[in-house]
Amino acid sequence: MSTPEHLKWPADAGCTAVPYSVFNSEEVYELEQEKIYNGKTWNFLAAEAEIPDKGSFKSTYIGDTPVVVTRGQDDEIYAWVNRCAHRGAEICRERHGKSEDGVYTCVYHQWAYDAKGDLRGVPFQRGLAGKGGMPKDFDKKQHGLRTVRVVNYHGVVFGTFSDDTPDIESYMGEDVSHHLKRIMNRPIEILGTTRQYIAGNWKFYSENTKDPYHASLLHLFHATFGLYRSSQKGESIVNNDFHSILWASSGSEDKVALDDMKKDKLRTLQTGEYELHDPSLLKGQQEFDDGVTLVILSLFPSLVMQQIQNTLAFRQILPKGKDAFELVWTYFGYKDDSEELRNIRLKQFNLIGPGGLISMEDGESTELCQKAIVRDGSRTNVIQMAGKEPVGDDHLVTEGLIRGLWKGYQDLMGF
Amino acid sequence: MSTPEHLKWPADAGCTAVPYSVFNSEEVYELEQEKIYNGKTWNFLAAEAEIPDKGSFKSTYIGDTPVVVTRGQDDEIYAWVNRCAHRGAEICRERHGKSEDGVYTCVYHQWAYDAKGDLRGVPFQRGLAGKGGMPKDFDKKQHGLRTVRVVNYHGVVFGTFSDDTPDIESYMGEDVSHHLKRIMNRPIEILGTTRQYIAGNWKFYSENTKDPYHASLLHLFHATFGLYRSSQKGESIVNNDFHSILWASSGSEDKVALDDMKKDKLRTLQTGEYELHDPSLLKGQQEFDDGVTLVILSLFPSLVMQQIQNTLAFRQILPKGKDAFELVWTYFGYKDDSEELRNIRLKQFNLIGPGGLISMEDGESTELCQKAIVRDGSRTNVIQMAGKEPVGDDHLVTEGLIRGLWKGYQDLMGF
Amino acid sequence: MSTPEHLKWPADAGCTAVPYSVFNSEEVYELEQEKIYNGKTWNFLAAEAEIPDKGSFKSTYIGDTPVVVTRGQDDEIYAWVNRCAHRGAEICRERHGKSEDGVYTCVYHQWAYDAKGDLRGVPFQRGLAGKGGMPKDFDKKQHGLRTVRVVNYHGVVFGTFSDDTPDIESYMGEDVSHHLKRIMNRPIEILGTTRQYIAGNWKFYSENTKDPYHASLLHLFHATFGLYRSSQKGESIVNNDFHSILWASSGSEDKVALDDMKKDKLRTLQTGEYELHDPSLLKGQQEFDDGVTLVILSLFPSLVMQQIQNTLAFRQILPKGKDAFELVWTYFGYKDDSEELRNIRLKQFNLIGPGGLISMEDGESTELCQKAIVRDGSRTNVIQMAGKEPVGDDHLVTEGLIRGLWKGYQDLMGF
Amino acid sequence: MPNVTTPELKSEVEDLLNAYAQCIDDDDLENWPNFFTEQCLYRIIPRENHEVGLPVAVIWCDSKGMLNDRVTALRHANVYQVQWYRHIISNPRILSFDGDEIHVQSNYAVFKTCNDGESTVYNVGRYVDVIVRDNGILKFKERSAIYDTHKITTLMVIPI
Amino acid sequence: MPNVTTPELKSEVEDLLNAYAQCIDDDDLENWPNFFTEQCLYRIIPRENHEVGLPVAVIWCDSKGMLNDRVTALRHANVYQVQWYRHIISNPRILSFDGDEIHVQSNYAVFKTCNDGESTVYNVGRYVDVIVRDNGILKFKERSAIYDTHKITTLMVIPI
Amino acid sequence: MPNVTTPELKSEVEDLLNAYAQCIDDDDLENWPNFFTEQCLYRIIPRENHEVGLPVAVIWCDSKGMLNDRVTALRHANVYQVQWYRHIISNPRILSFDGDEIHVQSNYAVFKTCNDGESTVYNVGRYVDVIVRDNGILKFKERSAIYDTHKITTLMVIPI
Ligand code: FES
Ligand code: FES
Ligand code: FES
Ligand SMILES: [Fe+3]
Ligand SMILES: [Fe+3]
Ligand SMILES: [Fe+3]
Repeated sequence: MSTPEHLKWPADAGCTAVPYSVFNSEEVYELEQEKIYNGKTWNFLAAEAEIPDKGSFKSTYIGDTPVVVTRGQDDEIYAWVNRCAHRGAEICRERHGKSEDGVYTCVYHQWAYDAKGDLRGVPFQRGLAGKGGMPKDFDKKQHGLRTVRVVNYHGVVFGTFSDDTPDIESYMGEDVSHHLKRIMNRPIEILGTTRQYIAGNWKFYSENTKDPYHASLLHLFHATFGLYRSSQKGESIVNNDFHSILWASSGSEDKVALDDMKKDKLRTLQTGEYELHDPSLLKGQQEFDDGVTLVILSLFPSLVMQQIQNTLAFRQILPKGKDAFELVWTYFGYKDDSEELRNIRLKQFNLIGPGGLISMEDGESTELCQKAIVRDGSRTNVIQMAGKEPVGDDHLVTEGLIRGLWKGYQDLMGF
Repeated sequence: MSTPEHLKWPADAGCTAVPYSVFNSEEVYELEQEKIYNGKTWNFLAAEAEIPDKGSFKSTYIGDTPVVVTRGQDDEIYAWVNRCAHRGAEICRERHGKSEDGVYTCVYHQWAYDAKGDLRGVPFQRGLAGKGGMPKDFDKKQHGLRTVRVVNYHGVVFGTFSDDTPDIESYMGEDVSHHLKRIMNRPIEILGTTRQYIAGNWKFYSENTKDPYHASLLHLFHATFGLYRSSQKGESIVNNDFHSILWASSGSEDKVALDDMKKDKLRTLQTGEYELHDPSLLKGQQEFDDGVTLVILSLFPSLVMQQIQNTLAFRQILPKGKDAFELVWTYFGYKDDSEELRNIRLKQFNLIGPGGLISMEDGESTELCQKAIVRDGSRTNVIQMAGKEPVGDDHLVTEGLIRGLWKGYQDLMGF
Repeated sequence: MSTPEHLKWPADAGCTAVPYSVFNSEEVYELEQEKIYNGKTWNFLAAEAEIPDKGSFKSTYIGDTPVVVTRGQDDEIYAWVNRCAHRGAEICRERHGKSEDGVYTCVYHQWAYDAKGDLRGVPFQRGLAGKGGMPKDFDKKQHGLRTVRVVNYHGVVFGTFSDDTPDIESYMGEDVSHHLKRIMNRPIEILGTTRQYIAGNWKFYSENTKDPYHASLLHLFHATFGLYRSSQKGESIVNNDFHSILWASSGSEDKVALDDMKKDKLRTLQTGEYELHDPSLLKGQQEFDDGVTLVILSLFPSLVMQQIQNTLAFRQILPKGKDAFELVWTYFGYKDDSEELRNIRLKQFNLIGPGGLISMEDGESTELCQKAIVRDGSRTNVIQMAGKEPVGDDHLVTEGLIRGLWKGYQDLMGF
Repeated sequence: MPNVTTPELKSEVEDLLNAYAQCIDDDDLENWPNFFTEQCLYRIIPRENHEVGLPVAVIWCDSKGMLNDRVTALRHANVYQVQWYRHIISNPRILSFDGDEIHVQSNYAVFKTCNDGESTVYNVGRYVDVIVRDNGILKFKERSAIYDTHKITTLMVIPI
Repeated sequence: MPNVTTPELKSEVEDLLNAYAQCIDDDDLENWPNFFTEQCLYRIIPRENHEVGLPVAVIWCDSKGMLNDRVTALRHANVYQVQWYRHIISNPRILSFDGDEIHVQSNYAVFKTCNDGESTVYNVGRYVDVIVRDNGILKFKERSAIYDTHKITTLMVIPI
Repeated sequence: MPNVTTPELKSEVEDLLNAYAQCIDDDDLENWPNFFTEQCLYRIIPRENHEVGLPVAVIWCDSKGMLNDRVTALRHANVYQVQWYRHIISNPRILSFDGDEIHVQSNYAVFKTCNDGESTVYNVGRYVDVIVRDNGILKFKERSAIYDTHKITTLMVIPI
């Protein structure tokens, strides 16, 4: 399916102006499922730690296509579309679990598959007492499940439907892979999951995770306690257009920048007015030598990895139609965490997730946008902070990463 | 409206492969309302016993068009679309009831109709004090309700919108009419109703009711207690492509077939492991001389009639969009049932309906399919058990009836 | 966007027959948002009394486009689309309130606007410590909010998106403006609000408010107590096709007309059978010298103003898709009401609103229609009471106002 | 304010609240007015009005007669689709008792089921009651249902 | 009928109703039959049948054995998606007590949560119970769940 | 474990649960921390984590100070749309009482109403509480809201 004319991008818009229709069109959504999620992209499936043993499996999605990721008896990781080759029933019906015998049986007629998705058993294939059964020319090999190409990159499992998707490292780019490896530097331990259902288009959230500009203005808790400020030392990095890294060091502070900020008289800075009754919340540990206290790694289209203070998490973006997406948070630490550090993480999780003191507003912001753009689909937003190029910068006062997102998006979508 | 090109069936698919888009397309759904429900099909409206007296009425649907079936003062049965000819309001607002005077008055402006759907009264037709009123040329005869062609076949009332639909007996075919008459052999008594709302395409349920293959594999309760097994004596019959009969005798058992079944090591057979604390549930009566203990009569598109042990029921299929349908169960016995037999039926209803120990999985299976086929609409399922022809067989190890369904469906839809 | 061929009106239908598809088509709904709500119509935004002070604001809609109406520091009234010019977030997040400093700040990146919708502040516009910031050529003047043309007509605030919409008085016409001024003859006091969400197309409600025919037949409470009857003295007036006035005097009664009514033996007249235990409900005051006790002013597309006995209210019609609308009731009295009169109003509000003894059926009637017209979109209703012309009359036994509605609708929509 | 009530009184109050709900849910509406004193005040008020001091109510009855008139109207005059309520009442609290008036507050959720058979959250909010003893029996002198659910679906005909 | 019961009995009845709900919501279904007497009647009945005198029930068990069979079936035979119930029980009323049988009525709302994590209003209605003392412990001799929610979503496998 | 509690204690526990809910629903959040002891544990935990032994909570406060900080944050720092909760609390059960700690469990349903006026089932689950007497007044030493509703709509800012 080629891109319909009436969906084409405004000629002059480039990557600094996005027509609102892109966030509110069923047609665009359908096209995204084909060109993005079914196309040349790597999608987050699971942390390897979520499927630790032979027979472990997890149900998830690529876009809105249900997919199961498994660990075979050969200890390899596989994935396939969660749809029986017989008459289309969902095969795996739990979120995660373990298949002791490594067999995945559809409940409807008990066709049985292995972890690879190959068809192993068809009840009554040869009939009963010579009656019925499948045709002689029926070949099980021709009736496996639709498989997904999988890679396990430093403990993070990705999948793609396309054979043309470049290898994972070239896909993500140098800085993104560096930061992924930085966080995944040793075995992790899954600490739990939460799920948020947000009534906004998934791309508003993609923008949000590439937007250092909002961080110091929307998240007042964040800003007030100096966990992050655009005036801090940090960087905004674009890799391959639509992937990005944001990092900052809360210690450092550029005084001049801070003064400039204060000039703006924003409701951002409430320092003094506002003190924690229980400061233990922010008593963290400096666990990385580079002194970086905040990293937002945004790997298009479905993964955000984060370090904020001592909190570590995967955020998986699952589109659920043009005006909703699910955000799945998977929180983790390291296998070798001291009990003290583990408790620090558990307490600091108050900062992130659906009730996160500094992250709850991100979901809110996507809903604010979705509500406001129901009409005027041909009008556009304005993405010009720090210029008009789809590039990063050595600071946090830019929308360059968002411009990168839209440049890459237009290419993929054939807009 | 003719069938759009992009909906056409895959050239080579025939009746052994169905593209998943057929279950998940608004366009197909709209087309079905026109070509199937508004076309040459007979649709279940009611059991005659539901409208026993002059003035009795019942509200139901043909497809998703609201229809009322009435019994007139002339004791004839009529049906019409439940939409006032004046400005379109719903006229009959109860599920069923009795109009003592045989008049059906729209609440909006009190236009009054009789059981036939003819317009009888228009308030202020001649105005008030010479003011207002309908034009001289207004002719009540021209403003009746849209009527439905009705037939009462052995106590089962069917309706069609098309004058070209063949008479009911040729429509259903020999075996279907035989089995309908077998069950409707004497006056029935309605025992109650339940309603299930299932988040799946209605055709998944049609497949399900023509599928002896699943019966012994999905319904473990069913199989375990030998109420039904594909290894039992029985038959699969196709009439006029999309109607069908499945029957089996629980007494009989083909030993060879049973052994073949056991070879398959299916989770189906738990005999021994599993015993009823209270066997009274299955202590039924042999009420038919032919020894047949299970009959599933599937009359496309909207009726399934069943005998399972001593349970008798109509199941009406009401589509509610591309991914949902309502299943209305109407349970009955015979007017001359002994109290004992009546109680047996009431107890055995534990086997069927929304909480039926052997039927609850059918709704579940349609939802499992609907969830799994949201994408890959051009891919197809595989319907080859017992060959590739749309025919029945002298056993229960076949998908021939489902192939018949799809052959007939393609003809009706112009695919 | 021009009107697609397949939506065109049946050639011969004129204004006496409306194809049901008009009430049940997404395409028509989208077209209405463009041609009606974004076109040459004045839409009710607020009573001036709802935004009494400098800085007062109210959030509402024009069609389904979110709009904010404000009172500036210059005491003028303004309105703009509630969507930030930066990246599209909703700016004003309360239903109503007061901005002390007259500034409206988007929470996402704190871009700040004034009551006019002009952009006043952009955080970090000049960057921080020389880093980042907006491009030199960024001009705040070019990035204000999308504004709405506003008029305050005798205390009622209207808005339009089109510069070509005629001035408010020519838009509404002589009689409508007369009756609006009659009710808004002195300062009003807002007494409260209620909201109804009705599962019907908004145009069914437009018809309803131009339909004296239903009033005496659907609303039995109404009729039984002679608050209103089609036999009463009254008038039906059309202004500019789709605006209308209905008025009646409950005192007066045309005996001949009443007798004619009785002849019809309608379930309408239950006088005698039915008496109030507490007559205080209907003990009102004659507050207008003209003796008129009922006025329904219907200003297409979004406002209905009413006087029923001593109840005064605005009803705002907000479409929410093809098959739902919200009806917002704003109840009021006059600033100089005696406490006694105020209490009479509060008690008589039992007659109107979502639980109104004589108004609750109006919402119900639109749902009855919506349920009944899901199919047969090319079939039409019949609008012939008192002839076939889109005109008013000196009585209340007509559908002429509804014919006016459809004549005007076809013109606007290009049908 | 301290709760100066006996367990017996508390139980009696709960019985009143429960019997009231059952009366409505069982469609025994002809009896509904009997839960009130002759002179009484029954109101269904949107919380959004209540919080800004606006007086408008959806239903406002200041006498038992008006309650009876509501019932007669919904039985004989009003037109609406078949619907059932199901009241869930939660955490009644006796806020004060001066020996005469008992001030009680409770939360409620009312589910509505129409012919389509779906039960929806129709109206949630809180009851604010003034209860007195009338010929030995506890009755409502005042009952205000202050509802959160501004969006009233279709209409409101049956009392909350 | 006057309520001739002691606060103690009332409290004991409430404990029974509450423990029953907790047992189901905690998925401790193997214990569920123990809330009934050996000879018992448990039914889940659509209100639309009940009101016109039609006998059909969705689940109809007239012995503790049948209750146990339901549990065995849902554990070992039936196929359905993972689902949790959450019972909210409201205003229990003791309608009569003849020293032997306690007749009790209460309202309930059951929310269902499946893998998608959304909690929906699955089934609302009322319990009509006959409770007796069995070896000192209150048990259900009869429990009828008469539900308003005709539209049963997907299926009904876990008892109400 | 047998219920060794007096009706008085039971009633006192119910009053605590009810007052807590009313405090939140009335938006009197500044008082909310006062329902807890100085050293306390308040958690909102997804049932899917709880059942597999994963510790993550949506909100995790192990001191009254942290509760106060939550309130300050939602009043002065956090950005979210206007929303009201309505708690329905059901079948509280005193599971044990050792003279010091009272272990209590109850079911809850919280409905959320935002500006659109629709009341939705926001969060259902159960409270697991440890209650102690603190200067004569019952307070929560521990309160865990274990919720079924994995799908949290938009965000969770107001405590459950
Ligand atoms: S659909 Fe999976 S085995 Fe038939
Ligand atoms: S719509 Fe039926 S009488 Fe007018
Ligand atoms: S979206 Fe409004 S300031 Fe950025
Ligand atoms: Fe953020
Ligand atoms: Fe089946
Ligand atoms: Fe009306």
